[in-house]
Amino acid sequence: MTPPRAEAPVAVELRGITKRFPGTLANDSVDLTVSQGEIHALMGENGAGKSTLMSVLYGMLRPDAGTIRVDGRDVVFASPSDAMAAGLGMVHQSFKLFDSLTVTENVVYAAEPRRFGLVDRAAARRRVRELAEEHGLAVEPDARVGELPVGLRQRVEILKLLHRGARTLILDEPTAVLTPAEADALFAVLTSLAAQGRSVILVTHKLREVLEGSDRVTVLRDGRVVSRLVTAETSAGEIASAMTGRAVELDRVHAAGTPGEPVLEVSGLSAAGVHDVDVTVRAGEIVGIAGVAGNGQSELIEALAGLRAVTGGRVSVRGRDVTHASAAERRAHGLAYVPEDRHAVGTAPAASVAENLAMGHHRTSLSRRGLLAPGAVRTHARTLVERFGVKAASVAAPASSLSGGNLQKLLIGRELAHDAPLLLVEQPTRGVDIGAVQHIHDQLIAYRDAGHAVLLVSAELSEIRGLADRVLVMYEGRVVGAYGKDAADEGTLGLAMAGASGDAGAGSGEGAGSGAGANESAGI
Amino acid sequence: MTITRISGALRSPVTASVLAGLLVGALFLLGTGADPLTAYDAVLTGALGTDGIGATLTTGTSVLGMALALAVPLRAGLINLGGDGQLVLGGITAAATALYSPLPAPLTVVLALLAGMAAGAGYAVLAALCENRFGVPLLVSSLLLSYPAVSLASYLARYPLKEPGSSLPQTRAFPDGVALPAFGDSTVTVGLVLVVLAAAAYWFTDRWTAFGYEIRMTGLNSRFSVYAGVERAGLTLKLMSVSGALAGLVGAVGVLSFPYRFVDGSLTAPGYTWTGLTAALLAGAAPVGTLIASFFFAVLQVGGLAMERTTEVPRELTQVLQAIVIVFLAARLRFPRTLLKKKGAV
Amino acid sequence: MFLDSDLLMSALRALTPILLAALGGAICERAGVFNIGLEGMMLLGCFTAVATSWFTGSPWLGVLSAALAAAAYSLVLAVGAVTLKGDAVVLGIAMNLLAVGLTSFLLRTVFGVQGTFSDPALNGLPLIGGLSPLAYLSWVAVGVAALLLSRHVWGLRLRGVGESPDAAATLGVSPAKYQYGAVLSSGVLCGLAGAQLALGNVTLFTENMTAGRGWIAVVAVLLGRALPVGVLLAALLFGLAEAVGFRLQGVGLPQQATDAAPYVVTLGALFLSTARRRRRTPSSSGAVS
Amino acid sequence: NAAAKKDTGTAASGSSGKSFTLVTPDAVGQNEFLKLAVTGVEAAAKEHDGTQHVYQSTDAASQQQNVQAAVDAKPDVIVLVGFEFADVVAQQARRNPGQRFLLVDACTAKPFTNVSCAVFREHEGVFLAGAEAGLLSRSGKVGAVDVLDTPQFRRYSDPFAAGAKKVAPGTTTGTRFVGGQSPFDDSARAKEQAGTLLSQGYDQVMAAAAAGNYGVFEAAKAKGAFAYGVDVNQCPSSPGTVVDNVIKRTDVAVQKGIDAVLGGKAGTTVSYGLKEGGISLTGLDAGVDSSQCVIARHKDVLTKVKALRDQIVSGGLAVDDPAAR
Ligand SMILES: Nc1ncnc2c1ncn2[C@@H]1O[C@H](COP(=O)(O)OP(=O)(O)OP(=O)(O)O)[C@@H](O)[C@H]1O
Ligand SMILES: Nc1ncnc2c1ncn2[C@@H]1O[C@H](COP(=O)(O)OP(=O)(O)OP(=O)(O)O)[C@@H](O)[C@H]1O
Ligand SMILES: [Mg+2]
Ligand SMILES: [Mg+2]
Repeated sequence: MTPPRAEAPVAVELRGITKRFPGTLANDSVDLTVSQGEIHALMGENGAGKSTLMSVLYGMLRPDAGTIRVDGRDVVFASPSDAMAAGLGMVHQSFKLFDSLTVTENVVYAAEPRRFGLVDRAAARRRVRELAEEHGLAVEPDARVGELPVGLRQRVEILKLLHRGARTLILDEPTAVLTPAEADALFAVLTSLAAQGRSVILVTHKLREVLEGSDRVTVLRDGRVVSRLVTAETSAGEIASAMTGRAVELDRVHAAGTPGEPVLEVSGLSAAGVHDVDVTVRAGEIVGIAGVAGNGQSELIEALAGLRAVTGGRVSVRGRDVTHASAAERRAHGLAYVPEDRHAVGTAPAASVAENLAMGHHRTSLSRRGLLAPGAVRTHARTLVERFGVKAASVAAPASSLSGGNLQKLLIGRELAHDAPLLLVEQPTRGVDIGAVQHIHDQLIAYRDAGHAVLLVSAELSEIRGLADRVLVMYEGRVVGAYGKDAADEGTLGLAMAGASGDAGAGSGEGAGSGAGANESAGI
Repeated sequence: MTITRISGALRSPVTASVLAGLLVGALFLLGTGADPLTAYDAVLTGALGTDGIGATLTTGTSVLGMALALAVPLRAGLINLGGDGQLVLGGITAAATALYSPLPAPLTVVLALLAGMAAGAGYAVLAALCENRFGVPLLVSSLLLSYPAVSLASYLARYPLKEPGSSLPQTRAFPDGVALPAFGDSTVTVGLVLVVLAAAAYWFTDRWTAFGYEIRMTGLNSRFSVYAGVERAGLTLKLMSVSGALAGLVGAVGVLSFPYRFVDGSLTAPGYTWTGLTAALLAGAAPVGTLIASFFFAVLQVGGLAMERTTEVPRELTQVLQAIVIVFLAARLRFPRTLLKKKGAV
Repeated sequence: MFLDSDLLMSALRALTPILLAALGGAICERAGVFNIGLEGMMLLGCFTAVATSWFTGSPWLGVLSAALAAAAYSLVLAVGAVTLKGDAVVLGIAMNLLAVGLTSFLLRTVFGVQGTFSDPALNGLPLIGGLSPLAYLSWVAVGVAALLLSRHVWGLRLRGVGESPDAAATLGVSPAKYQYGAVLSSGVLCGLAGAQLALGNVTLFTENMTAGRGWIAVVAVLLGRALPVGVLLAALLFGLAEAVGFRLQGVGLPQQATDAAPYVVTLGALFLSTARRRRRTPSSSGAVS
Repeated sequence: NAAAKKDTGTAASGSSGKSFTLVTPDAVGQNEFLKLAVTGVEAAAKEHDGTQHVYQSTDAASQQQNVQAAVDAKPDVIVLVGFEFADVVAQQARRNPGQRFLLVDACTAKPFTNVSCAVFREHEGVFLAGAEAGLLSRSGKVGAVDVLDTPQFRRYSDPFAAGAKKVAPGTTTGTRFVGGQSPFDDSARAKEQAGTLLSQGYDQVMAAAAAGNYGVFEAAKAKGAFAYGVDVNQCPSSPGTVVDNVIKRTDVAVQKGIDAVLGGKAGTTVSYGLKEGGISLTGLDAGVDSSQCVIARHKDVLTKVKALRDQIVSGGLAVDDPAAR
C-alpha cells in the first residue's frame, strides 16, 4: 500500500513505557512512534502487552515509567477524557456500548448536539446517517444496540470515534468480529482516514490485514519491542517469527475427513431469527457455516444447543429427537458447545480457572453421586491447562486474569474434553494469536479425526475453508448455499454471503459485500 | 496457607471497618459524655458474659436462620425480600399444628416444625413462580407477597386462633410439652442446633456438591450456567423453596420456644429478616462468612441492649452505633493500600 | 359512595411523599445505584423540616433545610456505594436504622421530648386547593425528571452510566460524578418527601413517622420500572388502594385485609402489565424477520 | 453481672437499699402511659429513698432479655408494664420465688405469691367519654380511631360507642384502625383514618392511636370536629379540639403497687377503675378549668356524666369490657 511517510510529522510518540502488574511485566520500556497519516500495526501473541500499551496511551492505565508525546507536546493522561481531548480515540476490543440505548445515543454520547441543553435528536440522527453514509458504515440510527449483532455493534464503535473527530485512532482487534468483506470495507475507511492525515494504530492478529492495510509494523513479545518493520519490505513469515520467536509454518492444509454416520440431523428448523434450516453433520466431518455476522448463525447454534425456543422443524442427535429437549438433556445426550461470547456466556470471569474448567463436567466425570470434591476439580483443571496450553498464573486464579487467547483455549479445552459426539463451535479463534490459532485448529481436526461431528460457525472465511469438509452459507436466517470443500472458494462464498443466492453462486448480488473475495490472498 | 489467610484477615476490610466503626462510635459516646471503654465493655460482657451468652445464642438462632434463608438464593444472585412473610407463615402454621395436632407432644413438635417449613417453602415458591411464569422480578414479587402474609397471620391470630379473654392478639398457649427442648433454664433451644445443622448443610452443599457449584456459578454469571445446562427456572424454584423452608423453620422455632404460642408481631418486630439479609450480603452469601456475620450481629444487638441497661448511654445511641458499624462494614473501608492501588488502575 | 372528591384528596395526600421519594429512587436506579435508604433520608427530612420550621417560624425554610439535610445524609450512600464500592443494599438498610436512631436522639436533645413533638404554634405548609404546594411540586418534578432523563444531555449520560459505567468512563464521562449527582438528587427529593409528610400531611414529628413509606417508594420504583411516569402511576395506584382500603374498613372489612390491600392490588397490576408486555413482545419480534 | 450493678444508680444516692427496675414493652416515648409508669417508679424510688432503673424494650426478644437482666440484678421489685409480659413473668416468678414482681395492665393466668398485679378498667372511663360525645354530637355520629384491631384497643372504641348510645340511643358509631407498617407511630395514617370518619359526618372522635393521636387531633381541628385523648391531658396540644381525656393513672398504680409489695402484700391483684381513681376523665378532675379542654365549657354535660360515673362506681351500671370476651 502507501509507502511509509518518514518525513510526515509525528502524531504520537511513546518513550520507555513500562507497566508492571503484580507478577507480570506487561510493558518493558516500550518505544513507539506513529506518524500522521500512517496506519501502524501493533502485533504480538496473546499476552504480549498490546492492550496494556494502548490502555496506557489512552489514559486508562498509568505507566510506571515512560513518557507520551502527542503532536510534539508532552502529555500526561489521567483519564480517557484527557486522551480524547488530545485527539485520540479508541475502539476497545470488548465493546464499550450501552445496550439499552439506541445507535444514535451511543454514537453521540458525551458529545451530543444540543438545543437548550436537550439532546437535539434530529441533528444527532442526521449526523449518524451522514457519518454512516460517508464511511460506508450503514446501521439503523434508531435500533437498540443490545439487539444488534456483533458486526453492527463494531460499526457503532467506529462511528463513535468518527463522530468525535479523533485525529489518532486506536483500534484493538477491530476485525476480529468482521467478515473479510467487512474487514476490507473497514480498511477502506481507515485508508481514507489516513489519507486525510489521521493516524491509525491497529492492534491485530491477522497477518493478511497487516500486510494489506498497514504502513509499518511494531511487534511486541513478552512486553518488549522485538521488531520494527516497514510493511512494504516485510513478509508474513518474518512478522510471524518475530512474534513467536520461532519459525512458523503458515498456510497449513488439513486433509479432508472421512464422514460416517449422521450425528446431527436438522430438518426445517425454525426459531426466532432462523427459518427452515436443514443441516446434517456426520461423524468424522466438520461442517462450516459461513455468513456475515447477524444472519442467524448464532441463533441457529443457540437453537441447536437448547438455548432458544424452537418454533418448527426437527432436531435429532444420534437418531434421538431432541427438538424440545433442554440444554442439559442435549449435553447429556452427547453435545458440547463453544459459544461465541466467551466473557458473557462461555465463562464466569470472576470464578477461578479451575471452576470454569469444571463446568459441564461437574455432574459427569468429576462428581460421584452428586458430590464434587474441590481436589478433583483442581486436578482436572491442571490436566486440561497442561493439555491445551492455557497460560494461567495458577488454576486458582480468576478467569478474568487470563488474556483473551488463553481464555479461548480454556473454553475450547473444556468442551473438547467432553469427548462428545457432536461439537458446536462458534468463532473459535476470534482474537487469538497465530500460534494459538494453529493449536486450536489442530485440536479441532484431531477431534474430527477421532470420529466426532463438528459444526463450525466462523466469520473467518479462511478458517472455514481451511477446516470445513462442507460449507453452508447463511443469509437472513436461511441456508442459501451448500458447497463441498473444493467448491468453496472465497469468491463464491462471498457472493452467497452477500445474499446473491443460489448454489451456483449466480444471481444479482448487490449490497453488503463490496468486492467480497475479489482480492484473494494467502490469508491466515 | 493458614498464615496468609490470617494476615489477609487482618488486612481485610472487615477488620478495618469494625475498627473504624468503633472509633466513630467512641467519638459519639464521648460527645454525649459517656465513657467509650465502659460502654464497649458493657457490650461485650452483656453479649458474651455468662448472663448474656444465652440471649446472644437465642438471638443468634433467629438471625443465623434468616441469614441462611437469604444467603441460599443470594448465592445464585437471587434476592428474596419476602423473609418476613415466609417467617410469619411458618410461625402461624406451626402454631396451628401445635394447637390441633392429635399426636403425642414430641411428635407434634416435629410435625409443627415440618409444617412451618412447608408453609414457608410453599409461600416462597409462589414468589419464584411469579418470576418464572409471569416475569415479575423475584425481588419485587417476594417483597410484595410478604405483606399480605403478615396480615393473614395477624388475622388468624386475632380471630380463629385467638386466646379468649387476652388483651393481646395471640393464639392460645400450646398444650403442655409441645415445646422445643431448651438447654437447662436458658432460652436456648434445640432450634439453635437445627439452625447450625442447616448452616453445616449449606456449607457442605456449597463446597462439596455439584449442586452447590451450580449455584455459585449461577451467582457469578447466570448466562454461563444456563449455557452449560443449568435450568434457571428450576434452580430458582429449588432455592426459593429451601429459602422459604429455612425462614419457616425460624418461625416455627420461634413459636415453639417460650412463650409457646404465636404472638402477633413478635416474630417480625425484632427485624431478623433485615439483620439476616445484611449478614448474608456482607458475607457475599458464603457459608462461613454468613455464620460469622450473623454471630457478630447477634452480639451487637444483645450487647447493645445490655449497654443501654448498664451504662447511661441513651437508647437512641445504641441504634446509631450499630448502624455506624454496618455502614463501615458495607463500605468495605480499607486501610491505605487502596490509595496505592488507585494510582495503578483507573 | 366511594368515589368522591374526599377519596381522591385522600389518595393524593397519601401519594405525595411516596412519589417524591420514589422519583429520587428512580433517578438513582437509572444511574445504577440501588437506593433502598429512601426511608431513612425521608425521616431525616421530616425531623429537619419540623425543627427548622419551629425555630424560624417559616415552614418554607423547613422545606429547604429538609432537602439540604437529606441530601447531606445521602452522601453516606454516595461515598459508601460509589467511591468505596460498598454494597448499596446493606448501606441503605444501615442508613434507615441510623436515621431512626439519629432523629430520636435529636428529638430528645433538641426538643427534650420522647416520641412526638407537636405544638399548636408549629407552622405547617399552607394548603392550596386542599393540597400542600409540595404536592403540586411533585407533579412538576415528574415532568421535569421525565424530560431530563429522556431528552436532556444529563439524562442520556446518566442512563449510560447506569447501564455501563465502564463504557461511560471510556467516553470521558465520570460515572462517579453522575452517580453522586443521582444520589444527591434522591436526597433532595426524599428531604422534600419528609417535609411534605411532617409539615404537609401532618404538622408534627413522631419517631419513625415515615412508617414504611420509603419502602413503598422502593416498590414504586421497581414497579414503575424507574420511569418517572411509571413511578407516578405506581404511587397513584398505591395511594388509591390505600384510600379505598381506609373506606373499606367502614363497611366491615377487617383491618388486616385493608392493610394488605395495596400490596395485593400492586401485585395484580404487575401481573397484568407484565402479561401484556409478554403478549406483545413475541409478536413484535416475530414481525421483524 | 457485676458491671451492671456497679455503675448504675440513676437516681437518689440515698441508700435505704431499695431498688426498683421498670421494664417497658416498647420505647417509652411511644406511649403516654409508659411515661407515666416511669414517673411512678421515680416517685417510688424517691419515697423509699432508693434507686430505680428503666429498661426499655422494643420487641418480644428484647422484652425477654430485659426481664432476664432485671431478674439477674435482683432489685427489690421488678415492675413490668404491659400485657406482653404476662407469660414471661409467670415463667420467671416460678423460677425465682424470692423475687417480687409488680405487673401493671395485666395479670398472670395462674396466681403467684410473688406477683402482684394492677389492672385497669379503661372501658369505664371510655364509656363516660362516649357519653360526653353522645351529648355533644350534632350529627349523631361518634367514632374512634384505634391503633390496631386488638382486644386491648377495642377497649377504647366499643365502650365509647356504648356510652354515646346510652345517652343518645340513635347515635351512629364507627371505628377505624390505623394499621399499616408502623401503626403506633403513623400520625399521617391516623389522620387519614380520622378523616374518613369526619368526611362521613362524624363529629366526635375518640383517639386511641398512640403517637398517631396528634394526627387525629389535626384532622378534627381541620374539620371543626372534636376529639378525645387518652392517658394524660392532651388538650393543650390542640386546644379547642380536644374535648376530654380518659386518664389512666399508671403512675399511681406503679407507686401504690410498689408500696403494697414492700408493705408485705405481695400476690394480690388490684383493679383500678373509676371507683379507685385509677381511671378518670380530665373533665371530672380538679384542674378542669385550667386544662384547656373543651369540656370545661360544658358544665351541663359534665353534670350528666358525673351522674353516670356515680352509677358505675356504685355498681348500678356495668360497662361491658371488650377485652374480656
Ligand atoms: N489488570 C491487570 N492485572 C494483572 N495483569 C494484567 C492486567 N492487565 C494485563 N495483565 C497481564 O499483562 C500481560 C499483557 O496483557 P495484555 O492484555 O496487554 O496482552 P495483549 O497483548 O493485549 O493480549 P491479547 O492478544 O490476548 O489481547 C498479560 O500477561 C496479562 O495477563
Ligand atoms: N484482575 C486482573 N488480573 C490479571 N489480569 C487482568 C485482570 N483484569 C484484567 N486483566 C487483563 O487485562 C486484559 C483485559 O484487556 P482486554 O479487554 O483487552 O482483553 P484481552 O486480553 O484483549 O481479551 P479479549 O481478547 O478476550 O478481549 C486481559 O488480557 C487480562 O489479562
Ligand atoms: Mg488485548
Ligand atoms: Mg485479545
